[in-house]
Amino acid sequence: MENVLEISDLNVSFALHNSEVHAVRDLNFSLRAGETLAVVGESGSGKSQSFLSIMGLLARNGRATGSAKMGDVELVGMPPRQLDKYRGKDIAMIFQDPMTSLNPSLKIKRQLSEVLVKHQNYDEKKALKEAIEMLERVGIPSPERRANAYPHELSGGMRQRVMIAMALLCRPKILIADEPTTALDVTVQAQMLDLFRSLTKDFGTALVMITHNLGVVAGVADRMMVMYGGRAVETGHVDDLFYDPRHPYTLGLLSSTPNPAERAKRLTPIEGLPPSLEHLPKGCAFNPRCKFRFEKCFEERPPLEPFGEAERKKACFYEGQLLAEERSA
Amino acid sequence: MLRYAFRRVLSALPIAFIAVTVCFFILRLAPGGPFDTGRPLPPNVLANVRAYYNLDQPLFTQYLLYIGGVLRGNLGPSMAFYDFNVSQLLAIGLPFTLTLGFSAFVIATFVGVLAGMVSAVYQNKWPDYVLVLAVMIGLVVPNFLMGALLQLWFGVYLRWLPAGGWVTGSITHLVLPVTVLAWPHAARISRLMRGSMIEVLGTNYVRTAKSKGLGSRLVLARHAIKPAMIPVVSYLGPGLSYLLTGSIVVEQIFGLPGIGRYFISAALNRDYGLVLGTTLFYMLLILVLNLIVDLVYAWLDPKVRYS
Amino acid sequence: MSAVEMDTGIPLLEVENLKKTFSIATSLLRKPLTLTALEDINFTVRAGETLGIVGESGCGKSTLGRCILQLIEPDEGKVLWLGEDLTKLGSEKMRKRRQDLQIIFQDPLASLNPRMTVGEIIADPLRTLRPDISKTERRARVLRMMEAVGLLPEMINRYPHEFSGGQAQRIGIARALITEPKLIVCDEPVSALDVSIQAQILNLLSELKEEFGLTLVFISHDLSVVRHVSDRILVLYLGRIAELSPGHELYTDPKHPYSQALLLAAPIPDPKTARARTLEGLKGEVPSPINPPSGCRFRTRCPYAKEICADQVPPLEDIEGGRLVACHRWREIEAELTGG
Amino acid sequence: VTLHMHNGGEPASLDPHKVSGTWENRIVGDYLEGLTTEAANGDAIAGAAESWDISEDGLVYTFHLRQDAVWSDGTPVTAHDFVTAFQRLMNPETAASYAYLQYTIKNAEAINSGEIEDLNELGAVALDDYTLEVTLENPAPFLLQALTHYTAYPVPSHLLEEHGDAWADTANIVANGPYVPVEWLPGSHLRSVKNDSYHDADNVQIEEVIYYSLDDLSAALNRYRAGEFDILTDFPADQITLLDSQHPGEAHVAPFLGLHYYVFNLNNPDLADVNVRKALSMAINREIIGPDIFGTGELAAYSWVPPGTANYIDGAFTYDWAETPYGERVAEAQALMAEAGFGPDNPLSVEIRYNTSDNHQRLAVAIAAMWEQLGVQTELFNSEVVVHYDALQANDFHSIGRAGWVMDYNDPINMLELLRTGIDYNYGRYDNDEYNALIAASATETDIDARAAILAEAEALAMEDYAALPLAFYVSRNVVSPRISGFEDNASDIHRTRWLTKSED
Amino acid sequence: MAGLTRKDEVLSAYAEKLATLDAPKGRSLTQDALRRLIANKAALVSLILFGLIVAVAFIGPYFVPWGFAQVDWTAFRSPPNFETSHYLGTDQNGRDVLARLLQGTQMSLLVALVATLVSVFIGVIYGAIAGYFGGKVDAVMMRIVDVMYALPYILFVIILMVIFGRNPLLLFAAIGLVEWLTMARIVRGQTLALKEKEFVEAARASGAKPFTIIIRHIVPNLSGPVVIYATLTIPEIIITESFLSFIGMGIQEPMTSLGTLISNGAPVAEVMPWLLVFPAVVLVTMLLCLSYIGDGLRDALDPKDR
Ligand SMILES: Nc1ncnc2c1ncn2[C@@H]1O[C@H](COP(=O)(O)OP(=O)(O)OP(=O)(O)O)[C@@H](O)[C@H]1O
Ligand SMILES: Nc1ncnc2c1ncn2[C@@H]1O[C@H](COP(=O)(O)OP(=O)(O)OP(=O)(O)O)[C@@H](O)[C@H]1O
Ligand SMILES: [Mg+2]
Ligand SMILES: [Mg+2]
Repeated sequence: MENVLEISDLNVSFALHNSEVHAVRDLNFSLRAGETLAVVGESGSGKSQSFLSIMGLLARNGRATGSAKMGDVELVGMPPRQLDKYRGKDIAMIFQDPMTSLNPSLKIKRQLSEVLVKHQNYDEKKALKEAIEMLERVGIPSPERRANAYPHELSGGMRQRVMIAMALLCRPKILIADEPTTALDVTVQAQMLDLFRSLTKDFGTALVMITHNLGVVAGVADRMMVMYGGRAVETGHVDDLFYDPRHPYTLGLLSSTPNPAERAKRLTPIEGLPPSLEHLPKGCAFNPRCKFRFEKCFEERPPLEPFGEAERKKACFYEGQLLAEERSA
Repeated sequence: MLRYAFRRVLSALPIAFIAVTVCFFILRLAPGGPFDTGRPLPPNVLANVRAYYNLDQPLFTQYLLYIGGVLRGNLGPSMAFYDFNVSQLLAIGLPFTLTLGFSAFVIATFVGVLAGMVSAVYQNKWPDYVLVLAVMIGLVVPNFLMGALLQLWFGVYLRWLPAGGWVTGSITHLVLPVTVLAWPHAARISRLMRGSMIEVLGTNYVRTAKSKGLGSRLVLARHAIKPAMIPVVSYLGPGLSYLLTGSIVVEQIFGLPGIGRYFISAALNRDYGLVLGTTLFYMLLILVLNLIVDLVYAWLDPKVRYS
Repeated sequence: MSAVEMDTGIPLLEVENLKKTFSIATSLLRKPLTLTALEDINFTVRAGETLGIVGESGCGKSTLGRCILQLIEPDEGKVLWLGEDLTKLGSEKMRKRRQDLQIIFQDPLASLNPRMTVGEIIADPLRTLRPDISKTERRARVLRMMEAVGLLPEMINRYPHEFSGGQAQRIGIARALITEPKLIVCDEPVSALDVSIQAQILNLLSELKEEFGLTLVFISHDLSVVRHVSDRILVLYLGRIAELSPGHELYTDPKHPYSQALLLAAPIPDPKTARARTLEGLKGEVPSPINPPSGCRFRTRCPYAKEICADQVPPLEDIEGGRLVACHRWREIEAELTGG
Repeated sequence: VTLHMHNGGEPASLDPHKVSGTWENRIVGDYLEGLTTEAANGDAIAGAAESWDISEDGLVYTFHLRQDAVWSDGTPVTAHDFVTAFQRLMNPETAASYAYLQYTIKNAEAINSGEIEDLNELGAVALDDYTLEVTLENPAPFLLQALTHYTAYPVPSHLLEEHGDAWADTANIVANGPYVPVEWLPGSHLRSVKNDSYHDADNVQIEEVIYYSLDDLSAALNRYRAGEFDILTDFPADQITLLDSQHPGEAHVAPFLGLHYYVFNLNNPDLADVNVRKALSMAINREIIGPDIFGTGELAAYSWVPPGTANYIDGAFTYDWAETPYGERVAEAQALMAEAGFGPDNPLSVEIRYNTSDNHQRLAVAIAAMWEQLGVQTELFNSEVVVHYDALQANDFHSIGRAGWVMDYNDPINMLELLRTGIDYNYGRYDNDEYNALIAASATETDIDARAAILAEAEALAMEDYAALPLAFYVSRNVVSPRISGFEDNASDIHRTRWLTKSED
Repeated sequence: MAGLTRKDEVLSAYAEKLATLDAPKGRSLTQDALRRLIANKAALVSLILFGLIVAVAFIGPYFVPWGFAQVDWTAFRSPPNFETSHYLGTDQNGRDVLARLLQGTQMSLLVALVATLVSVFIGVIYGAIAGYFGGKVDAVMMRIVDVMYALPYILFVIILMVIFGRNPLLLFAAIGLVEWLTMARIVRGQTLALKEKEFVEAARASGAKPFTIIIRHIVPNLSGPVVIYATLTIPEIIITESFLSFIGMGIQEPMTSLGTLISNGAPVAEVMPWLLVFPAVVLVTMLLCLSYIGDGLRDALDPKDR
């Protein structure tokens, strides 16, 4: 399948009063139509900012360099006026924080229908009808009534579903969902995931799912990208990463996940603190917390390189099968 | 909400009553009386005059007489204008004041909101600086000076516009006074608007709107204005009442027959009846405007609900 | 282990007949409607115990948390803290209790004052509740706390908006922990955290619990997390208790149909199992709390609903093993399930 | 032809018994005509009365009214209208604030203060429809002049009966003068149109007068310059140079019967010493007040009674040091101060209290600076006019108070009364029995010259006593467009519209 | 995690360790704001210009040959003249315009400072209390404001004068006392929205008293509108002062203020332009500077904005 999005050497940095935070470094990946890419990683590793930068939505003090091609269109550095032709239509985003991401002073229906009016040239009535249908699809009860509500009248979960509905209205080619289900209870979450799945299947939408919930990843994703300290440290098929993680951080994530099916007395978090983006350690950013580190890790930064087959990449000098090794240890 | 509005209107009456009462007694605290002028009256004449206006009665009787009159819809006589009573004076001036005030209000609000918005979008870039300058001139140049300069320039030197006076229905007579009146108001609005707009532009929901590719104009017009107007609106109520009543300088310079001048000159002349009448009128005006502002609030910020 | 002590633990917090309604004006012209957010809530939390609360979004979890802390006033009912009714306490006395009662808010960013640095935010409860602590010591504690929740000391001077969602959440956790409270209401404390930090925080909480008998009311959507931390779990549905059960039993043997549905839908962090699972999500709409269904509130979505469910509110029935279920038909359902 | 006249303040009323300002006089005097009226030069000439006889003792005046005179509604103007008017003026219930101006009429004061209740006791009686007899308390050589004042105007008794006080509403009003008010928009203007039934209507050229009320003099001047006004009745003094250069000959500055003066609070022990008062007076350089401080050339005042006052001796009094060079005067004043015991170690401190106005302020500032040469420490204290005169009348001020007096009628007594004991206007509480006796004596003296001599004696007495501190005489300030002719400068600054003509171009 | 409660020794040790480490020093909002204010070009220029005006106003009089009350009997209404060292001319009383301008600027700066502080202080506290407590408290407090609005403020000033006498400082305070109303309304409006925010709830949860919440949590978040509105109040105060002086209730001659100088100069703008132009330029520059500084300050106090 064709690549709908091609990211190369994406960097995002923020100016602080006397320094600079490099939030995303040298990000490279591609996204195919109909595919679901899960992005996981520690919080603050630059997941949200990578995609915000593609959408041209960085905070005032942020700056993005590199390239993000949607087909032939270069998104990075594109002036907002041009970007508006694509945003919302071809590439849409569901934001992390549904509480503040909806306009408190506009009715839901208005916030939904305007996308259609703008991008599909629908008239207000038709747009509204479509919007209400979409609300229904995301499982909002009595959508006509809800469409007339203001955001604060909805519960967190409903707001999140409204956000999802909003992003889906134009059937975008690329959908970036930043933790779309955190505010939902599992039954609704399951519905949403269903929705996402059918979306990728039916419309060939490429989905980027940023999440911390490995259960969700396991449920919907085809491929997965793990980020740490602003960089991608491992990518590959979900199964490969779940069953054969090759980066110690990925391993750490998997082993610290609680499982609903069993109750461990104690979870095993990764030791140590996440790195400061302002002062990344020399060499591999993960080295202070790594169980598998050796000298080289302190001197050189491991590049994200393909290994094995099946499109896997990792950024680690250690070559072993980590999961197996840990179990045996 | 209708019930709410109704309740507010009802509650306005006792408040207006309190205001008038306070005003009544404060007035008498101030030294000087309505007939102390440059040419003091002989005592027997003064006594006649005071008796004529019941000023020789005990203060409390005077108060009761006044309140009684007000309840019967009679705001009493003016002590400076014998041929008109207070109600007549207010009624005659009101149409002019309203025309002037509302024109200024509409124009100033429009210009101010627009300027503030543009300033915010171009925050700390040259359009911002230039707009701030253009708008602030109206505020930092005292209005009496602005009025005099405009009058001189457009009325005397260029003779484009009348230098003063009032001809009902004539737009040209309105231009200069409205400009003088509206400019500072626009300045204030634009300052408030700029500040709140900057804040709104940084919110997540504006980011959401941008992510929908709406284009900056639509983002501003539909998503940013309403929430950004909230702090501005709390200024609009007092602002409009200023415009309606604070037009003394403009009225004086341009010789307009509005009621703005009563608000200060009556107090200075100790024209008790007129001061009380204007206070009562102003009070009701403020209460109504505040009610409107509060209702507009509810529209701008749906979280604010009245019950 | 601690479970034994827990059973003997004194009731730290008792909630009796709690009811909370909100009045919401739907239109400027109509009479405001009444939304019943919580009704008939009864439970106790013993010292050192963790009570998990789950339920769909909007079912009143956060409201319950706020009521416990007297951040909003319940309409009816009591909240007893060590036998003392907090709802009757004067504001001055209540303020003293606040040192023992803390809350981690659901919305991490909104709960942080945008004009304060992280250091000030975390130090704030100390400043108000422990004015005796010196400035340097306060700072030391703040830094210590930041380390404990995985924030770097160098972040102490940053403002909330400079943090990612997860980082913001940790700030909130640090703020709640710094006064060393006895009870913390955790409203989705880890929803925005990556699993490794989440694990760290959960471990921190359970260590505090073990060492100092910290008691938690733990609200979350994430069933695996809830299972991990909770001793007992309260399942809420539309403002009413559906089931209250020790954690283990709920997961292995859910009685209430809603609990069952929840467990079925819980995502499993294993791609193969996840794919293999065909999700039979719940059907139907979540009813509005403004106009809840009569009788059993779950009946509109319940596959087992019968007439009785529409007529009568099911009582919270004590079935043995410290379990409470509010369902008319739980026995029949159990029979059906084991039978079929 | 429409005359656009800037008229200053807003008229309080059109009722002659209720008004008190010059701006009202301009309107009222254009629509009502008294027994006598003002000529273009301000002199009293026959008005509603065609002629009059004066009794020997000067106490009884018999006026013969015009038989053809009618109100603008056609009703004849009769002697009863005048009687009604005088009675109404004096009736305490009318509360006419200027009633005292006609107290010369027999029993007027007693009626006005309620001592006599029967209004018919008043010394104004209609002998028949067209003959009016006015009896006086004392001989008053200024009576014909005083009758031009609006307090002596007739009122239409038929309307008064019908409408009461509302007779003067523009809807009801009638005129016996050259113009009838037809429209009044408070805050903007009042419009009068020519009264065709006026007896001299044939000679009245201007058909419509608009009196604009506009307090702001600069704005008024601007509107004049914009061609919107034909006459300004006042202008900001500082603008005189501008007017002279851009509108040469249009500004009319003329002496005017009024005095700017300071009063000494004689209850202040420091000022009780006449030497101090003299020193303070001498140290003022009056020659710069008009040209430099006010800028409109007000005449320096070395006497109490303005020059040009009728029924008086011209130049009756002038300080003997008036011609002394200023430097010497200051030296002399310093010596006087020293004599009085004030010096660098014991400086005199005074406070000049004045009512707020640019000119008063500048004058106070300048005088403070002049007194500095005497080692006097001066504080300035200004307050709004209401508070100011309230304090002065109550003698509630520290040492020096600013005041001004514009004569109500052209006679020295009007000025000299101000220093009599027992009068509220005697702000400084000057109290000299000899002076009081002289004033009383003047009232019964029927011979004009003898009376003048008595009054001059009184003036000299008070001035040498330094009872108060005259500063400068008023000037009138008008600006008259070249299109207007017939405008004559006069000491009473009254210019009736009927004398004016306007050329249309 | 043991350190969590074994407080003292562990914590002191930790604090020491931190001291050696380069853990950042506490950064206060004010310091930070100042730094950012200076980074703003317009604000910086305005700050310098404004500082210059202030400095000249207060130091200048020592270098001017004429006193502000001194009359030069030889030069009435003189245009700027270097020979007589009336660099900006003289007024109708022969007083040096430069000297008066400096004195007037001082006075206006003082008025602006005192009255603005008074009005901001009262307005913010009053508005925040009304907004925070809401309900009946709010209704009563705002109705009081309404009543105050309606009463002619001139009366207040007159009565304050009667009570306190004529003292310039009290006069300024009196102006402040009548100018706080709109500030209170704006603050109250903002507070109504702010108090619903979760961080306020968080503060309550940590036991803060209402007043602490208002001071520590609400007021800082009001800084934007407050700063903006304060810069809007200043011109109003200066004009009110000149009006009061004009009607005799303000500053007494021979002292003066910028507003008074301008209102005296305005009518003679064509004949003696120097009487208007110089004070007007100073006032306008000063106020414009203040509004740019205000904007800069607003931006600087907004942590989100850098
Ligand atoms: N406006 C900003 N100024 C400075 N730093 C910022 C800004 N916005 C984000 N950052 C920093 O950029 C880094 C990346 O943030 P990002 O939001 O992408 O994290 P994330 O991976 O999405 O985390 P989470 O899972 O918690 O949402 C964080 O360390 C954050 O502190
Ligand atoms: N202040 C309020 N005014 C009106 N209704 C409210 C208010 N707060 C909460 N509600 C309503 O009460 C119900 C319970 O809300 P609550 O926030 O407790 O839900 P929740 O269980 O925490 O949901 P979520 O999981 O989405 O956070 C919801 O329907 C909500 O809309
Ligand atoms: Mg994120
Ligand atoms: Mg919640």
